[in-house]
Amino acid sequence: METKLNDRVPIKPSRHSFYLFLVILFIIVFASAIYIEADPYVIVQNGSNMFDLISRMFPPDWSYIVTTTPAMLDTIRMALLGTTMGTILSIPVMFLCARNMFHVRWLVEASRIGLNVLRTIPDLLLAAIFAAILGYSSLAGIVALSVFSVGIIAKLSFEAIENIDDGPLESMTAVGANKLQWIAFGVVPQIMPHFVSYVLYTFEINIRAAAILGLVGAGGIGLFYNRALSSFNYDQVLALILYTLVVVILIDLISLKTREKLL
Amino acid sequence: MIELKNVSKVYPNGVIGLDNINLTIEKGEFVAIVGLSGAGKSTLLRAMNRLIDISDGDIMINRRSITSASGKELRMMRRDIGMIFQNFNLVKRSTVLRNVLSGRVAHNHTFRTLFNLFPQKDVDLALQSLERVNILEKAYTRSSQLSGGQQQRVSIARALAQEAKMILADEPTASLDPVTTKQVMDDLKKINTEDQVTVVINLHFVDLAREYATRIIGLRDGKVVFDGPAQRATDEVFKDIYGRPLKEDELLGKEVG
Amino acid sequence: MIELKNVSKVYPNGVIGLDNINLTIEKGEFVAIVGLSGAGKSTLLRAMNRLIDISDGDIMINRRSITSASGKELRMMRRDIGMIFQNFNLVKRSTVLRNVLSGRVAHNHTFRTLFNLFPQKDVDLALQSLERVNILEKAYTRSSQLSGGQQQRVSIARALAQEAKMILADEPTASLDPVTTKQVMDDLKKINTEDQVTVVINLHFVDLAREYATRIIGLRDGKVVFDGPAQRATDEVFKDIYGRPLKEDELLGKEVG
Amino acid sequence: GSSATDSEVSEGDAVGGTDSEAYVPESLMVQFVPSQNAETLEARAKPLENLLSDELGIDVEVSVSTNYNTVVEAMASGQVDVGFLPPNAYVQAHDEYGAAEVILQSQRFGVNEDGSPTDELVDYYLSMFIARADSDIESIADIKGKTVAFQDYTSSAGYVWPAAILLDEGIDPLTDVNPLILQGHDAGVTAVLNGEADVAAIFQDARNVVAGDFPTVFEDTKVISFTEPIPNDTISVRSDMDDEWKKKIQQAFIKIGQSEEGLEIIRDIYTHEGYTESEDATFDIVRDYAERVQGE
Amino acid sequence: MKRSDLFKKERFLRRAKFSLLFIVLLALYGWAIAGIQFNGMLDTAWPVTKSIVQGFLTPDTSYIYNPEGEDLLRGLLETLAIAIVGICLSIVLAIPIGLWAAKNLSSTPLISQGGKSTLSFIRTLPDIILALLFIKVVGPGAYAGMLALGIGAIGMLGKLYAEEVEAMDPGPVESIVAVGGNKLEQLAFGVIPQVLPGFISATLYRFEINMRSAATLGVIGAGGIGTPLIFAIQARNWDRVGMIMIGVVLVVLIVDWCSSALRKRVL
Ligand SMILES: Nc1ncnc2c1ncn2[C@@H]1O[C@H](COP(=O)(O)OP(=O)(O)OP(=O)(O)O)[C@@H](O)[C@H]1O
Ligand SMILES: Nc1ncnc2c1ncn2[C@@H]1O[C@H](COP(=O)(O)OP(=O)(O)OP(=O)(O)O)[C@@H](O)[C@H]1O
Ligand SMILES: [Mg+2]
Ligand SMILES: [Mg+2]
Repeated sequence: METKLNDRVPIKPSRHSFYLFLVILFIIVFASAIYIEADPYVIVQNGSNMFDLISRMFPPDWSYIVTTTPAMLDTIRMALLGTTMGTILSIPVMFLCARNMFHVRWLVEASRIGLNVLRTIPDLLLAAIFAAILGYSSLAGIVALSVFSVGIIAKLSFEAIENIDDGPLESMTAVGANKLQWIAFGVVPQIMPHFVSYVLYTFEINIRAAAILGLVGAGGIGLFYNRALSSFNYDQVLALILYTLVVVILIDLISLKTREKLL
Repeated sequence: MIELKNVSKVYPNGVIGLDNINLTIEKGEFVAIVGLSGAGKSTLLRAMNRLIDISDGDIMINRRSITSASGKELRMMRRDIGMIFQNFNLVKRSTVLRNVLSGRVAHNHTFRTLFNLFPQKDVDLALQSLERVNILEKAYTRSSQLSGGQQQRVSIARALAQEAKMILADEPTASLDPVTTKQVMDDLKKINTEDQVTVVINLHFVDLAREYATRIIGLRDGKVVFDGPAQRATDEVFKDIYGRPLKEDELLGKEVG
Repeated sequence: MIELKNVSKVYPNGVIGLDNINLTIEKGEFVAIVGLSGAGKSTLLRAMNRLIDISDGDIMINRRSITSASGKELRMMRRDIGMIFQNFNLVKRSTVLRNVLSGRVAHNHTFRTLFNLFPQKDVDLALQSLERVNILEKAYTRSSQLSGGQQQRVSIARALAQEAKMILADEPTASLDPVTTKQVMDDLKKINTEDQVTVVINLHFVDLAREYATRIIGLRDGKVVFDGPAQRATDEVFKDIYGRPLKEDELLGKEVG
Repeated sequence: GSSATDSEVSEGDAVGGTDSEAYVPESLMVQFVPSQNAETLEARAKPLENLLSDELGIDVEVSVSTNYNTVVEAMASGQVDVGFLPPNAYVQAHDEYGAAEVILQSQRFGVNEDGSPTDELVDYYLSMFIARADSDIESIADIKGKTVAFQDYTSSAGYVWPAAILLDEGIDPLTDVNPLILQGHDAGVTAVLNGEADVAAIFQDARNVVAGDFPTVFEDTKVISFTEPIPNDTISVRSDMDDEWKKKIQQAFIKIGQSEEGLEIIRDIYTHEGYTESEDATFDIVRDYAERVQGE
Repeated sequence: MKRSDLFKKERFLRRAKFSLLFIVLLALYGWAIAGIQFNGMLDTAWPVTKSIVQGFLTPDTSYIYNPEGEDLLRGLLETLAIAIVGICLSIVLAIPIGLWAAKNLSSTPLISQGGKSTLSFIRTLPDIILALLFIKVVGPGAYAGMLALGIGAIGMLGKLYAEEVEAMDPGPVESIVAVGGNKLEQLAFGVIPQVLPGFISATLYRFEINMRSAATLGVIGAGGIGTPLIFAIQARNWDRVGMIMIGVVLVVLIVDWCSSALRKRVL
């Protein structure tokens, strides 16, 4: 009886290529580690050096929070506008980049390459361009943040779109919906939670990416980070880190509560 | 009228879903498709409104080939074909009402639908459809919070709200209790006879098939093994549709148990 | 033995799923639960192995309260309760075999299961279970590539492979053809009588319930409205279980129609 | 002689040494931060590595960083033995951490009014205020009430020295002018060119940096005033460095600056023209200025 | 009657909520926009844009290869190595923290909140602080850069992982619960197979960012292509900037194509 059962069991598909893949991956990683001379033992040996710096951060210089509050408000303001613009711009981009939305091969690939290039532009270069065009001002900062945001939101969202359940899409196809309706009814509800959290995440990054704002002279807390660092006042740095953390968590909390109440 | 000419479907993994099917279904017919699980019933239905592209052959809806249609033409053809899915295909995160209203999109301006500005008449229609399947009170509930049968009823309501000229129903009553089943089948029969809507339905219940259908098509391994009026589908015929595998299966069962 | 004492379940959105249920199901019984869609059948089943936490009351499995169990104890209780889900709950991206093997995890060392090192005996058991439901040939297919009925059969095979002392089946045959349905029900009956496995099954088919069950429980709006041996479940009784709502519904239907 | 040194080294290391014991390097870690007043730069470490290890006879590893916090911190934990530090960072590292001790300063040519180099080797540089050529600002006094592009407050050339000039004229750099804090001296020049700032405080002559983008920058802008000399970047060693090795390193750098081949390399890549010995007292002026500007 | 009442009440409630939100948002944006200064397009716009574009059109091809080393190819190779080891470090640490932070895997929201806060804190740490910490331990260079990158990435990866888990279908996990599987088994059989595609794309995304985190690494002199890029930008050496960016984009595209080809074939 046993043999008979085994006779009928379909042939198990070979996993060789998968194992080969794993081995190659491991070799690549290992070789890279050797190439950059990553020796775990060094960390064990010198790990305590870290605490020199950490101990210099304590106690945080709370008074710095007061000093930096206007800059923090500026940062929030610019991050808000930059994220908003980026969000709006990223919407068409993300649908163009997702392989399961428009089945026009060249358009999808071209959009993806475009998005890739956009995301490769370093902050410094963005700053150089926008400062030259719009001046060393908050506007340049906002525009730079928008471009930066498009890269993040569009990329994460189109990946989310590619992973959605296609059942609802099928039903929209079956009722004869056109592309926009198909997206609005089949895709949007499914990616909405993702999208919202990516937007919030980008907002958070934009608050932290204050450095970009500093580069275009738009002020913000980036300036204060640099100042505290370059005068080696690590207690001020810690105060700023904690301040940013609180602001970010607060914003998260507020938006969570609004979403819960409204949706 | 639905015509299938030499239709075959081979899935990318090599499984043969449909094997050279030739069929003509006239307007106003009530056709039941029966067959073992895995016989290709869903594949056949999904081929008819081109949710899957067939590998070979041609399918004509009202003398226009849906196989070669595209763009607006294809959309308009599909608008007139309602579909009830075996696995419901609801947007779980949306409310019941929005799921039903999504059946109306092709009847409205894109702009209105995007901003959820459906005309009152459509909203009424959607609510009526929900009432027909007895879940009006769940209109504003999230679809994920429904019981299995309730979800199935939402997907039926969506197809009803579509006011299509043709309905393809994939086991629409699988998760329903007898009372609701009867009601749904009566409803389908009513729109079939009163509005001359063609109904093609996959059914597992021989009784229901006999009771409601005017014509029964038997599938086995992707091939049509019976096609005739309901009266001619005797117990013998069903035995034939299900029969051969039945014996095999029983054999298998014995062997293992 | 399963005992429910004053069990109630209120969903977070306010819907009352179960309303003060008292039941005792003895070892070796074959109980069919019938009721309208939305009556609370799935809720009841899911409460029994504590997939949902009840709002009130207590549930005892073999005299131990599952309501207050936790950790290893709870896991061991669940290991002995097989469950067939209404919506299958398969991992679509995994192969059929892996889905079935997942029914064996609690019988094996965590370590082995994590690295997919199931003992040959478990693999054999899984393959046998697949054969029992006639889809052995799909063992290495991705579950997403199965037809509706095939998916349902995988979820049945998983429960069979679990070798539980008790099986809770939520409409296990909804998407199956009559042949396979009979086979699955026969199988359940067999393990029920031969191995004294208690079976609690949600069923929409009155015939099946009468044919296989030793006891029938009727639910309406989360309350038990009938509880007795299958012979006593006359047509009258079923009318009562489904009946009243039918009339109400029809009334509503008229108003709108 | 070199083998004797080697054995000393291993001995010293084997004992493990207390903090007071002098550090004798087995291999030298050098971190290089570009000069504040560099106009063009190459992020290349290998050439310096080769030159130094030829001179010193031990392995030398050079890394390049643009952030001097990393150099100071690495020196403080003994991860870097020799660091190129700008004056203000050196003072911080020396005074607050005791992490660095200056041994050398880099030398460069002075700069003419038109931005071209003089042929005099100096170990200092200047900072200056520029304005648009057509602006009516002629002297420091005219800057009052105008928008001034500064670098951040810790920058010697971009803030401290210029601010001191303003203070000398009785102008408070924070309240009597409208400060615009920028990152990069090139940004200062651009801000003047596009009219966003009336005046910019930049090193002499940062206009060369943007000359590629704005070929007419020297005609379009004018210099209002120069500051006093600012000491050039230091080459510092970690403070527990063995005295003998300090000397060795000092000599090695000086020799490189004097040899023809070495000079060519350090000129092309790091825009250095040579190295000269230096001592901590040279930087008192930095402390002095910091106090003046902060004290107000 | 009953039907339209239901509908009207629902609609009224929604409209009221949305108008309130609208007013609040209006105020918020009003405040934000009030802070913008706009000076019009500037004279410098054209020359700068022109020279940047020109630099990109005539990239500094001599930088591609230099026999002494310290060229584009070796810079990219080192960046790639840093990114690869960095991402492995992040994966190993981010998966447990990500699962910890997922709401639907923890018994009380308090537990997952702990994970979320941890991730949030890691994200708040500026790259430069992480870099300083590791430079003190392992000295400047690629190793420190890898560690800073790897640890810094946990914040983002863990968050993306947690979100992926939160969005999955609870059904399969339920089925493992029902057979008596413990937490690990629930993960292995119910969670991981479902979230694997999401995890992979999040990881690849972060890998790309690692490749591009030229700025982070460049500032601290961690090797790779970052330092030359920063120097080139600071010196406004646009043809070099153009060359480096072309190199980075190409590597990223190649990695992208390889990984999607492999994913299709292997998984
Ligand atoms: N997660 C949930 N949240 C809120 N309400 C729920 C949830 N699940 C089920 N309900 C509601 O509880 C009631 C009972 O549902 P249950 O799934 O037990 O019905 P059922 O008897 O199994 O029906 P069916 O035969 O349709 O599967 C229904 O009204 C349903 O809408
Ligand atoms: N996406 C797919 N990829 C590969 N094979 C598929 C796919 N969908 C279905 N199949 C296979 O095609 C065959 C026919 O499937 P189909 O869904 O048409 O069956 P069915 O008659 O609807 O069965 P059921 O009654 O169980 O729903 C089955 O063997 C199935 O495994
Ligand atoms: Mg089917
Ligand atoms: Mg149910």
